[in-house]
Amino acid sequence: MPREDFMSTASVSLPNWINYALIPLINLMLAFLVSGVVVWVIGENPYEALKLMLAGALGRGEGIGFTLFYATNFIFTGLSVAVAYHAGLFNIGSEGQAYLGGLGAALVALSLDHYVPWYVTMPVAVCAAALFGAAGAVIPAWLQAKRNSHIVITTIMFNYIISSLMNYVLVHVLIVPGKMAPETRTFLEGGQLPKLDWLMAMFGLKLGPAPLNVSFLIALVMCVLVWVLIWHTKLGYEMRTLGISRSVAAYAGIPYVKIVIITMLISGGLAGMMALNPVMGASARLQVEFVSGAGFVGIAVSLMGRNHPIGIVLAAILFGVLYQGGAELSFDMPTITRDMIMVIQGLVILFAGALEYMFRPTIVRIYQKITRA
Amino acid sequence: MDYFDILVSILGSTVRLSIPLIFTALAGLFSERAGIFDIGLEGKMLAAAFASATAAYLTGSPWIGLASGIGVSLAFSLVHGFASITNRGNQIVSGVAINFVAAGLTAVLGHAWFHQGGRTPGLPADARFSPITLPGAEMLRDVPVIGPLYANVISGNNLLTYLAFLAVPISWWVLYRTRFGLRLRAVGENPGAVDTAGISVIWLRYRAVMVAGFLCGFSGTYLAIGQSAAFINNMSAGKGYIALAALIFAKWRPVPVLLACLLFGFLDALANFMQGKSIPGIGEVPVQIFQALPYILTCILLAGLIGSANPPKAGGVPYVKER
Amino acid sequence: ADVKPALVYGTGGKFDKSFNEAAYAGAEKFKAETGIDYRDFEPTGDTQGEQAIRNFASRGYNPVVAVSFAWTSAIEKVAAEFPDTKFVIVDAVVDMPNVRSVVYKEEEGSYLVGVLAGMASKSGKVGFIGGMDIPLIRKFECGYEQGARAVNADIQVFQNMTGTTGAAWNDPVRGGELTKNQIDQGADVIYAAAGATGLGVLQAAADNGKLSIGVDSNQNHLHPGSVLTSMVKRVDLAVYNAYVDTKGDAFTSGVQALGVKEDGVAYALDDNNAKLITDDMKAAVEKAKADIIAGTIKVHDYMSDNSCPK
Amino acid sequence: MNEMSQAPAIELIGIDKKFGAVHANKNINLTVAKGSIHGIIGENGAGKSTLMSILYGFYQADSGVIHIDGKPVTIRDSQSAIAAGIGMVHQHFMLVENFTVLENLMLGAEGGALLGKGADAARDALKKLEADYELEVDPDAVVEELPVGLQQRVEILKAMYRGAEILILDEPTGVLTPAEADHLFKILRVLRDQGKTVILITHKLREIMAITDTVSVMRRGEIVATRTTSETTVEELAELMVGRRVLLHVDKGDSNPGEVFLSVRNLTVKDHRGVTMVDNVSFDVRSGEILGIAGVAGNGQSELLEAITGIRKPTSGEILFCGQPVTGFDPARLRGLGLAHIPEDRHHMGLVLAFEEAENAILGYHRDDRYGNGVFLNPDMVRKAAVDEIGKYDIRPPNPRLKTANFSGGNQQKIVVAREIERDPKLLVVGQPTRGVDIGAIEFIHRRIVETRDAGKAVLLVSVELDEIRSLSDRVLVMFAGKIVGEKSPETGEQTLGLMMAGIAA
Ligand SMILES: Nc1ncnc2c1ncn2[C@@H]1O[C@H](COP(=O)(O)OP(=O)(O)OP(=O)(O)O)[C@@H](O)[C@H]1O
Ligand SMILES: Nc1ncnc2c1ncn2[C@@H]1O[C@H](COP(=O)(O)OP(=O)(O)OP(=O)(O)O)[C@@H](O)[C@H]1O
Ligand SMILES: [Mg+2]
Ligand SMILES: [Mg+2]
Repeated sequence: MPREDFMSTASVSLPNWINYALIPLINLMLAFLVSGVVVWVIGENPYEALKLMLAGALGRGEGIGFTLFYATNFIFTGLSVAVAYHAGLFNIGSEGQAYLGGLGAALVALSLDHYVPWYVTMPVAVCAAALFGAAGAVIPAWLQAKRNSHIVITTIMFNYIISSLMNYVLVHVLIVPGKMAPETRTFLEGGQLPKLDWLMAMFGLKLGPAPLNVSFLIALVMCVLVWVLIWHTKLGYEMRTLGISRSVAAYAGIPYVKIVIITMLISGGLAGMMALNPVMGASARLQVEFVSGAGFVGIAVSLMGRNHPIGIVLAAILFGVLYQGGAELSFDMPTITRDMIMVIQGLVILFAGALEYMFRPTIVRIYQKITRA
Repeated sequence: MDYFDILVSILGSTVRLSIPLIFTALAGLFSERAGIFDIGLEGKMLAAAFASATAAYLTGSPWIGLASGIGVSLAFSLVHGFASITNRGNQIVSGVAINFVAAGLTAVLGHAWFHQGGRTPGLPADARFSPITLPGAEMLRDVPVIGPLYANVISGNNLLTYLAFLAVPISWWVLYRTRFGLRLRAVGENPGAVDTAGISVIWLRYRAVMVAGFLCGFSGTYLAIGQSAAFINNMSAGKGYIALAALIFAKWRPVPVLLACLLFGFLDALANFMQGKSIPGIGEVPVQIFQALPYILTCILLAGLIGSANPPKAGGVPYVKER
Repeated sequence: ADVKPALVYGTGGKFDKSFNEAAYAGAEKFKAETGIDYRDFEPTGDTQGEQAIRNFASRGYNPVVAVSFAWTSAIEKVAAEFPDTKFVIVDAVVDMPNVRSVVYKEEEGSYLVGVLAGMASKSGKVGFIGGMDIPLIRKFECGYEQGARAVNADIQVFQNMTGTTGAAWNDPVRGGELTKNQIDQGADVIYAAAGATGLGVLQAAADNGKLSIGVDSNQNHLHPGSVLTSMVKRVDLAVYNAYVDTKGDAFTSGVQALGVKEDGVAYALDDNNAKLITDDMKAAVEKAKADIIAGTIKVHDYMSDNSCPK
Repeated sequence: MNEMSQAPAIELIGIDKKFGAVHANKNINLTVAKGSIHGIIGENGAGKSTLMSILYGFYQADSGVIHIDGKPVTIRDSQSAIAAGIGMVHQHFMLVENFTVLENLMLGAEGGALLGKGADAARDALKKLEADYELEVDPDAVVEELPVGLQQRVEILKAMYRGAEILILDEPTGVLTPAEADHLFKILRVLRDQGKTVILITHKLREIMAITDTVSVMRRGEIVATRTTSETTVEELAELMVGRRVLLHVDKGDSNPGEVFLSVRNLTVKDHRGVTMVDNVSFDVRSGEILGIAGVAGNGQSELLEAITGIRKPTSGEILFCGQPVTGFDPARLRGLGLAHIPEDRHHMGLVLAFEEAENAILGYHRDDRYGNGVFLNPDMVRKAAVDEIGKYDIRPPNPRLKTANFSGGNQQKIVVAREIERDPKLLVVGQPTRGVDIGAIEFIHRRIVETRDAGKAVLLVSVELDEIRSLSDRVLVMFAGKIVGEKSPETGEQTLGLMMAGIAA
């Protein structure tokens, strides 16, 4: 591709369906194509692998349940990344914030599960998870707002700091004496979020042991709230303005420090809520490293979903398919471990994020040819 | 065991643990000084570790291992270059992507090829860079103070260790005493100035990114076939980020980079040593504190509490002449 | 009866030359003897274990053997979902009618290698490097310390744990560094009970001309002449027995605690370390073994009271 | 003289360049004789910089041919331009700010892979150049610590050091005081007399008349005329530039100053480096008057405006708004009190180009209840409000949902002006109201500003265009090096004001 093309086409605007559907789709397909090559290199049939994966993720009620369970995680972290992104902040710390959120959820569950039913515990746990998640973001936010420290670096640093902290708390404080694994006791029913059997039953499917639970609905509610926040509130307007230009925001009297901190608190809070799903929904206890990369998947989800809640839900489901399908695939094709998901995830981030404009000039030229004709 | 022996032991450990940081932070130095942020150091190091261990295992030669490590790391840095220089993508996103691909790919390939849970098979001694005993180390060992220091800290390391320490003055010299270095520093500050001086910004930045890949090749190789005798899943374990922290700590200058890496290596060594021991008056210090310390220090630095860290001005911004 | 054997490893990977490889050997032995094939799965992370166990159960595999305490809660859950399937868990106890729990008296085996270490040490200092800091690993250490002290009351025992999370099983670099530390402090025999991290321990000991002690599988061959012995834990037996018992309709649930007496734990002696074990040492360790079997030596189990007598 | 030396130094044939939808250069033909100074004038955005950047290899023409000394050359990049003997001083300096003068000089002309020898050579060459052209500058000074005038010197030295036979200067005097500009012109004459060719881009017709031998006028990407300087007049050039007769005068009645709306007392402002940009400044603006602040760009006007509008915190001093102390108030609060602000740079401050027009129409006023209740923002209400302004200000195209980036510069400026004036403020603070705006829009905007005054508001106007200041203001303050150096009436001669702007007379 000649360099000149790149420049002269950059200012041409394209219709939404190309920008928000076609280009992401092409990028996604490319990511899958390269992943297919990897599968082929290790001596397996990519087509078979894809079939196994899709069947595993979408074939049965249980598979769909798992897919949506994973998607729930990614919706939360995707929203977390997206909210920050709208204000021009790149939050790589959703991973740590979610981890800390787990502590909030667990503390609530541990202290209430003896006394009250789940629906009393839940709202308190939602708040606690969000609060703890926000707490994980507050120092990077403050450093960015007041000291102008690069938030990308500080949030990465905080992933490690929080990980050490949680490690300490689990190993020395919350562990059940005599147990091997550093994890809390199992929550009683009052500290568990009920599964969504009824939802699956509505579609004639059986959830089985899949851990899809009420937090999926909380995630969807958060999507709506984020949409309202970003496009229908004055705060959202200020965030978006700041996200595009700090100097314009200063001119418009939008307080930088306040917006950065509020945005990061919201972002951290959303990440923290992610913990509800695995901690109170699935395993009913707080475990070491339970986030296991969902925070980072949030980056890919947010990029794929173009920072819009609808896009994020779709991208989260896509990654849910990858996670669940990948687990099934690695069971049936033992040479392909679940790490394959990480490869695909990386490629999606690469093509949909860093190389998002690679095909744009070509598409612009084709588009111009078609519209002229 | 007296305090001096403890110190010698910790210093020896410090040196060994700092080496990957030094190579990696220098890699970051070249890339970021040229205006290309490199979060992907971690991934490149990991990929290089896998490649070097695999090649050394297959050929039995540490040199072929090193060459493969460098080659694979270079390939990853070219991807980063293609995304962030040619396509002007977001450099952070590209780096994050590279970390994922490297972590996933090494595990998938390692598992598929060797069936050892993602590990590569252990390497025999002559497929690795083994410790070199410097002349006189044994003789001097009993000389007070300098003897143990020479024998246990300075001597007895592998070739890559000495290369890492050599790489620091070389980097300094390249950066401040050569044409390439002058241009590289310029392009990270004001690519327009470089462009109008008749120098290709793109090619210059590609070269910087390739130097970064080259150096990450060394750090990965050190991890897999210097320090240990195999590749292990995710063996870089965040060292790329620590190196990045060290780079910031050093304010993007070569000699301070060395000091920062040694500091972080020392913290790591101290954490190993202190584990399970108690300090008089304080009691047992949780290892987690030591583990978190480099990150906490970096945040404190970034908060401007110990001087300000100004990254290269054009860092992270793709060079665009025409809108 | 019908047997459709399945095996889920710990997260270290099948060929870890240690714990998981022992389990693999057991399954292979069953296959070689009966010609009945088995399916196995290597989870690379904690979340995968449960799914794999459930997958096996739901596809009619029986028995499903899960080695590693990491799958305790997974077995608890899945065994309840599939009451007709037999499950075996190694290294942990799950009290359910269709689960057999196999645990080992690691303190006894560790005692034996401790005796050897105490005698082999010239400096009077020996080391222990554990993986994840959990009671199970402290149990290894405690037995080892008792054995070493039995032959040398003044012996100094250094101990380090690699970490507090699952990653500690897979960190040979840190293992090597900790070994180097202990060597610098004067240790000349180092016992690793740390999964794949132990590979780094053995490597570092070999690089520095010191002795090491392997764990779980017989690791003597990894660095011949440098590995003093290995504390062999017969995970292979747990797997093998589970399959044979199911085949012969003799599967029993409940706890099986395998010690020296049951040949569940032992020290390894082969060509690779024959030169390192003197006749004196051999006599002493065989005596200790006989005493343990006879009950004249009672090795304290750390997990019985979470403490180790000094 | 033989045939060859008669060949023109530069010949551009059919140069054409598009930036996306913007046709920056349209089939340009231009010939510049060797050993002459050629001027290029034209309005903002006419394509002057683009054309010169093409000659310098910074941009690539879409089509066209370049001849140097009669021979066709292919200028692929700046390197081939330098090789062809072309040097350029860019409108925005191309210096590495944390490098020394010497390092900047050497960049791209290092004289070998190692720096040692080249550095010595450069130091010697610098000495010689300084002596030849009176261009003293400390080779070891760090560029960012030099004043702009000296930074420009470094740029010129860079070109000379590379052996430029053709020197292009893009608006070099915008950052200079008249005295510094005169010194520059002296150097340019020396260069010409040595047989070098100079191309000078400027907006200032006076400079064209003073120094050039020939001049070309650009308009909307085309060269509309080329003249011998001695045979043309300022009036003709101005008319050529904008395509019709220019009204150098704004119709306005006498001012009717009332009570003091804005009072600035001993205001001092430092920038982020701690350099004092506004130095103990005091003045009042009354209702019903336009106070103009004249000055060369970079003398503290921007910082003054930012302090008054709350964007920047002053270091000391006091600001009173209708008698109420408002020092350190944030912009939102000041807006609430009735202060409107048309910023100097609409892209840097006034507009979010990625937003819809309607969203920009409420920027800064978005918390107003008119646009939604409480915390919410109602897009319908926002658009309705925008449609009103679009009609009143004839903003084209009249589509409130169009992305602001897709409006032309003049219309973008109208969006800002409409937003600020239509809020019915007490005080209107205006910076560079007509930068990059065509003459029609200029008249429109000027009329609105005068109407605002006539409605009894106070207006504070900052502009670097002396003509604009003189035709709009009722009183003129001149700013130099952060200080107010004097107050004059707008009828004061250009000469006098110019000297004050240079800090020479008061
Ligand atoms: N890099 C670029 N990318 C896209 N468009 C550009 C670029 N540079 C200039 N333009 C556009 O090209 C046109 C001509 O710009 P140019 O800078 O050449 O004008 P100019 O005559 O130098 O104006 P000024 O007097 O303001 O410097 C303008 O419409 C401008 O917006
Ligand atoms: N930076 C830009 N990005 C996108 N489109 C642009 C840009 N600059 C100009 N355009 C498009 O090019 C068209 C012409 O713009 P330009 O600024 O040259 O107009 P103009 O003729 O100078 O008008 P005006 O006199 O109002 O400034 C505009 O309508 C706009 O859509
Ligand atoms: Mg220009
Ligand atoms: Mg215009």
